[in-house]
Amino acid sequence: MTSTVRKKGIVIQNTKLAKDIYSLWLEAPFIADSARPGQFVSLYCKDGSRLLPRPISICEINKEKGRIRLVFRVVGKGTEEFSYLQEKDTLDLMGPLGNGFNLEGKKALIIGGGIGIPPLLELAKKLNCEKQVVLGFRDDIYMEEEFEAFGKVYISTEDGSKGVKGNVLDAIRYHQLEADIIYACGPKPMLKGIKDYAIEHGIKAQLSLEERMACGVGACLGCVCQSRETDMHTHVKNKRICKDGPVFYAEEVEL
Amino acid sequence: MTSTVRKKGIVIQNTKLAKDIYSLWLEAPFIADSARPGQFVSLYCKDGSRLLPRPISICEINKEKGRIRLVFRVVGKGTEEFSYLQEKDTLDLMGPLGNGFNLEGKKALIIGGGIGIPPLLELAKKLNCEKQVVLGFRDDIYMEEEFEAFGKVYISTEDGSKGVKGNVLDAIRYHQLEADIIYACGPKPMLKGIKDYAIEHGIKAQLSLEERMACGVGACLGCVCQSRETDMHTHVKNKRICKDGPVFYAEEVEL
Amino acid sequence: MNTSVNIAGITFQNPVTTASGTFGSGMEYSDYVDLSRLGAVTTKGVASVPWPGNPTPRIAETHGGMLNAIGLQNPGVEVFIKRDIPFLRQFDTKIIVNIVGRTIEDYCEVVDRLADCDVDMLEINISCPNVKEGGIAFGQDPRLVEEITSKIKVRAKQPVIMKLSPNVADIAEMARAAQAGGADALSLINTLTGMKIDINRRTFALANKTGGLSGPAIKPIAVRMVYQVANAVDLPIIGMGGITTAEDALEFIMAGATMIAVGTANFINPTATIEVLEGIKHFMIQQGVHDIHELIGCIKEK
Amino acid sequence: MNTSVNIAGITFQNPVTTASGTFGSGMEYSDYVDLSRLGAVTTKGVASVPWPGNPTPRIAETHGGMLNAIGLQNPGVEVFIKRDIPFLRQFDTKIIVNIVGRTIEDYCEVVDRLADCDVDMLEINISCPNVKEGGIAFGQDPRLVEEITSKIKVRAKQPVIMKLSPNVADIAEMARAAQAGGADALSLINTLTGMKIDINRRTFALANKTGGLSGPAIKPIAVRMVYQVANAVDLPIIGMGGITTAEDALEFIMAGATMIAVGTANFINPTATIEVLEGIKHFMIQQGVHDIHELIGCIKEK
Ligand SMILES: Cc1cc2nc3c(=O)[nH]c(=O)nc-3n(C[C@H](O)[C@H](O)[C@H](O)COP(=O)(O)OP(=O)(O)OC[C@H]3O[C@@H](n4cnc5c(N)ncnc54)[C@H](O)[C@@H]3O)c2cc1C
Ligand SMILES: Cc1cc2nc3c(=O)[nH]c(=O)nc-3n(C[C@H](O)[C@H](O)[C@H](O)COP(=O)(O)OP(=O)(O)OC[C@H]3O[C@@H](n4cnc5c(N)ncnc54)[C@H](O)[C@@H]3O)c2cc1C
Ligand SMILES: Cc1cc2nc3c(=O)[nH]c(=O)nc-3n(C[C@H](O)[C@H](O)[C@H](O)COP(=O)(O)O)c2cc1C
Ligand SMILES: Cc1cc2nc3c(=O)[nH]c(=O)nc-3n(C[C@H](O)[C@H](O)[C@H](O)COP(=O)(O)O)c2cc1C
Ligand code: FES
Ligand code: FES
Repeated sequence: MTSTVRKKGIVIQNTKLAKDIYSLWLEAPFIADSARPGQFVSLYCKDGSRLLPRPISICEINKEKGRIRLVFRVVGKGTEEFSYLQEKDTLDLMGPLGNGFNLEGKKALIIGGGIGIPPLLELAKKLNCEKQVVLGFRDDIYMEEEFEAFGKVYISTEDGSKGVKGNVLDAIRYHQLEADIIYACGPKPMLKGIKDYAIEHGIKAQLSLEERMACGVGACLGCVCQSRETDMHTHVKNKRICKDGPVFYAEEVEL
Repeated sequence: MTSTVRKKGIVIQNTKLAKDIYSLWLEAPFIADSARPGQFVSLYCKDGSRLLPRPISICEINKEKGRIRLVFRVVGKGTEEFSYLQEKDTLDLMGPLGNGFNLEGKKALIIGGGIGIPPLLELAKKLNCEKQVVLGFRDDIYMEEEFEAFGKVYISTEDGSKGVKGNVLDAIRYHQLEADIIYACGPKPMLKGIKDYAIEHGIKAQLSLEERMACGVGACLGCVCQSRETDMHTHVKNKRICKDGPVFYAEEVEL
Repeated sequence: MNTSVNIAGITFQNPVTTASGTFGSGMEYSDYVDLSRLGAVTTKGVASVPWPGNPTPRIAETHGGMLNAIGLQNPGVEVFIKRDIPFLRQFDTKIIVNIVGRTIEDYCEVVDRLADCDVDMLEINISCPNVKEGGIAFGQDPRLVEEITSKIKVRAKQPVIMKLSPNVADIAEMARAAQAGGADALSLINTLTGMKIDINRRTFALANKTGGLSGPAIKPIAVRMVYQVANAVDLPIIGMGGITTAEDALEFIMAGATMIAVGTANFINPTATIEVLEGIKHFMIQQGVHDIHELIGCIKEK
Repeated sequence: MNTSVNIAGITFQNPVTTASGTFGSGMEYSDYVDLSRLGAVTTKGVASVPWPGNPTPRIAETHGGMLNAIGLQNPGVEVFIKRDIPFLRQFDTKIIVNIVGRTIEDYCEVVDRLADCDVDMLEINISCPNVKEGGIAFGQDPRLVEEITSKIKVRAKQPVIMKLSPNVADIAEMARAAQAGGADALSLINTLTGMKIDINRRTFALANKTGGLSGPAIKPIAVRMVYQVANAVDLPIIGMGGITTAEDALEFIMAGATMIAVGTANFINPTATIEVLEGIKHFMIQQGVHDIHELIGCIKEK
């Protein structure tokens, strides 16, 4: 039997980082125990009209205290509910789910876009090599300092209010950053750009994908992405993001 | 425009009176202002899977402080939700609804059965005549002292653990209580017994009825009871408990 | 910003009306809502004579919805004409009268009686699941839908909306039948037949055993049917089924509804109609939509 | 206390199974649930060859329910036989194989292929709303229901359950057709066709436009249909549609279901099946029910 059952976590702290962005520390030793960077959890809503669990990536893990940190953006009713959580409140969650990143390479480019940034923090912490961090924002900047502890941070903003004007690839090109491994999380167009960039430059890349989920454990086939080869489990050209991902090597998947 | 719109009340106090019985004081001046004994409010659940408002009678009114008291029994998910309410929590409610009791008579019998007891407290307080109170319980006794402030209290219990063994009518007969007006609230079989008793003894009786409700304001025709005569509004032999009641004269309705 | 819409020659100041049976004749909710702000008030189903309806319990709550088995209790068309029409005419809103019957003749009697009355449209309820005869029986057979529609159309002085039942395999077929019968507009959906069992008492929660399921729970079915009907016929559609917020209403409008009706949501929030209307306007401003017609059926085909 | 039930000669240790497509082949949930405790595992629909399913998004949440348009992605019957049957046979539970196809021949091919396999029952899905051909098209026409049932029955070596679609006007008619075709049992309901619109992007929430509505929202419809079918035919019924708790399951059993399946609830709570089973037993103890058969259809007629 797995330990990843639906269980109660306790809210340690819930703070607002930026407009609509919240940082939630939870006491959930059953998750913290075995969690790895790049994995995610399923958060359940209290309101019975919202049935499906919300997948949220793990941002930080504190194994000693049995705590995990989640950073999320309020985009709908579920995340709105989570934004109201207060110290000592409980909430149901399940995890850790998914595969997480493979820690590898000598010189890494860690690339995050928007709400794809938080999942990379624990990775930056755990990765034992030279690290460059590229963060792309639309406007509001957050978590920049937190990443600076682990490597040099380069910023891109769509409005040019900070760092390079444009997207993360513009920043990479502008700063002429080099690497033998890319770790990336963010919106699909960004990941597609990074995939092309990585292939062009012969750099290995691990990409963390997103899709609407129901079960979160690989049973419902709701969250598939197209794979280049026939998948061992599904026997079609489909992989389950919740179970076989969310992290894939760029060449495994069609974006 | 009415003042009985759906609005937020604030929990002042929520205490457990007996097994599954809770007493809830709410700050709700928009209700306290105009409420009369025998009226009720519609309480809304926070959980979006439970749509319909829960009708709960007003137990006490404090106009000065703008507060009302509700006493309810936990019988399902909605009342369970209310039992968790804590000081300072808010909850949506609408009221006052329904007609309430007509204050009349010289010597009154106030008869409550089970969770039909609390709605009679404000009546006992407001009624300006000789008052005798008969309370019927299954087992656990509650609110007895509160009624003693307004008249002599007679108890019946089904198991005979206190007062007269049996129901409220057994207590009335045992104590040979007389009256020119009866006010009663409780389960249907009790009300039916009281109706027969009142007719037999030529006593006027006001009965507070209960039915499943949707709108609570007389629009959906969900909550009707059979009336003896054709009703002025519905033009059939039906009255709406939420709007034309919940209090009816015994001879108006078929039980 | 234009929010007014036109159905069969009648202009409604905005696309928001009430779902029949959830708003009485408007009287009860006139304490909560300025009826003059609604596009129309659609009244509770009325028959040629008073109907007593079903025994209680008539209401049961379900997850995200409710069951009702009112059984079309109504005071009959005479009372309706004397009391409810004059009441509603005090307000600057259109009147849509929902009509029920046990036989085609029943329906026609009410239609005839209303011919000279000051009401704007008739909505023919051939989809009530809570009465033994009439109601839904007419709404599940395309030949009957066409027949009843054409017989009513011959006599009706006001435009006729046929209200369709969702308890069918192919809603488009029913819509086409109503169109063939000459309907001026369609409204959908009525309730889905459902049941709740009280397991402790081992009885039905409703005295009538079955009831009509309404509320947010059924919205996805309703949106799908509105979309299918909008793509099957050329008639204007009044969409309903679980509309609680402006966002819900906009789903129906984008799926192809010209007007929308707020039903069960009135019970949850007596000012729901106005909040839906305000929300639609807010959305239009935010998205730079100048005319509601830009939204109607805007995703009809990709 | 007896919780075991028998359907078409197969004995199930208890009436709880899984709804096809919500439990994979049991493998994923075997981490959460001891499969040996279930009456049966009903597996995801399997076709004669691998199916890739629909494009994403395949999932959308609705009020009290969800829409799915997986499109019957499956690895094909060969992989199923090699991998999933041996996996499930490790556990002390029965295996019900859900079968899909685009043509009657497709279904028959899978049935033939499974003839010599160690599975207990076949469940024929003629009610999937998410594929263009096959699926639901078979489930909405009584003549087709009878035809496909009888053609499958001729070849099947295991008892055959026909899984009915709720997207019909008269579920009892479909049940009678399946009975006429020789079905050994019926399961119902599959999902109701629904739609969700993303109003900000003015597109369908699902790539497939429509999807199947499941979850607590649809339970009242499912209970009603189980009740109607139980009163229309003599076949054992596997009831499903929104079952989340033991109380839900008991509604279906009292309405006439011999077994019940837990579907969408698995996504909300991976141990839902076991909690439903425990809850049923608890209810039986509390109410002094010695045999589950005392509850099956116990309110069939008042
Ligand atoms: C593996 C994975 C990791 C994620 N990690 C994070 C994270 O660390 N921080 C963060 O803010 N967000 C993250 N997301 C996105 C997050 O799951 C959604 O923003 C969230 O589910 C929205 O819920 P809602 O109720 O507020 O929105 P609603 O739109 O009301 O939700 C309705 C339904 O759609 C689903 N949904 C909506 N948006 C998304 C989306 N982008 N991806 C998947 N499902 C969605 C919801 O889960 C729900 O089932 C992640 C998504 C995935 C798949
Ligand atoms: C006019 C009136 C006054 C009432 N006053 C009180 C009071 O002062 N204290 C008190 O404890 N109870 C009172 N009740 C009963 C109270 O409304 C129900 O116990 C409560 O609604 C149960 O809600 P639930 O969610 O816990 O139960 P559930 O069974 O989960 O409720 C499901 C649905 O059934 C309805 N329902 C269930 N039981 C009843 C019932 N007995 N009467 C009407 N609707 C019901 C609920 O409102 C809800 O819509 C009153 C009822 C009426 C009609
Ligand atoms: C209590 C109640 C009474 C209803 N009465 C009628 C009626 O008289 N005539 C009719 O055509 N529809 C009637 N309906 C159906 C509604 O008009 C509407 O079609 C249905 O409830 C779906 O909309 P909703 O989910 O917004 O409520 C009634 C619905 C409810 C809940
Ligand atoms: C994601 C998903 C996939 C499904 N796949 C199948 C399937 O392959 N075959 C089938 O017969 N039913 C399938 N169904 C329908 C379920 O088995 C069940 O009939 C329906 O969901 C109603 O039950 P529920 O509300 O408990 O989920 C699927 C349902 C869901 C939600
Ligand atoms: S969410 Fe069910 S397979 Fe991924
Ligand atoms: S609850 Fe609607 S009329 Fe009384």
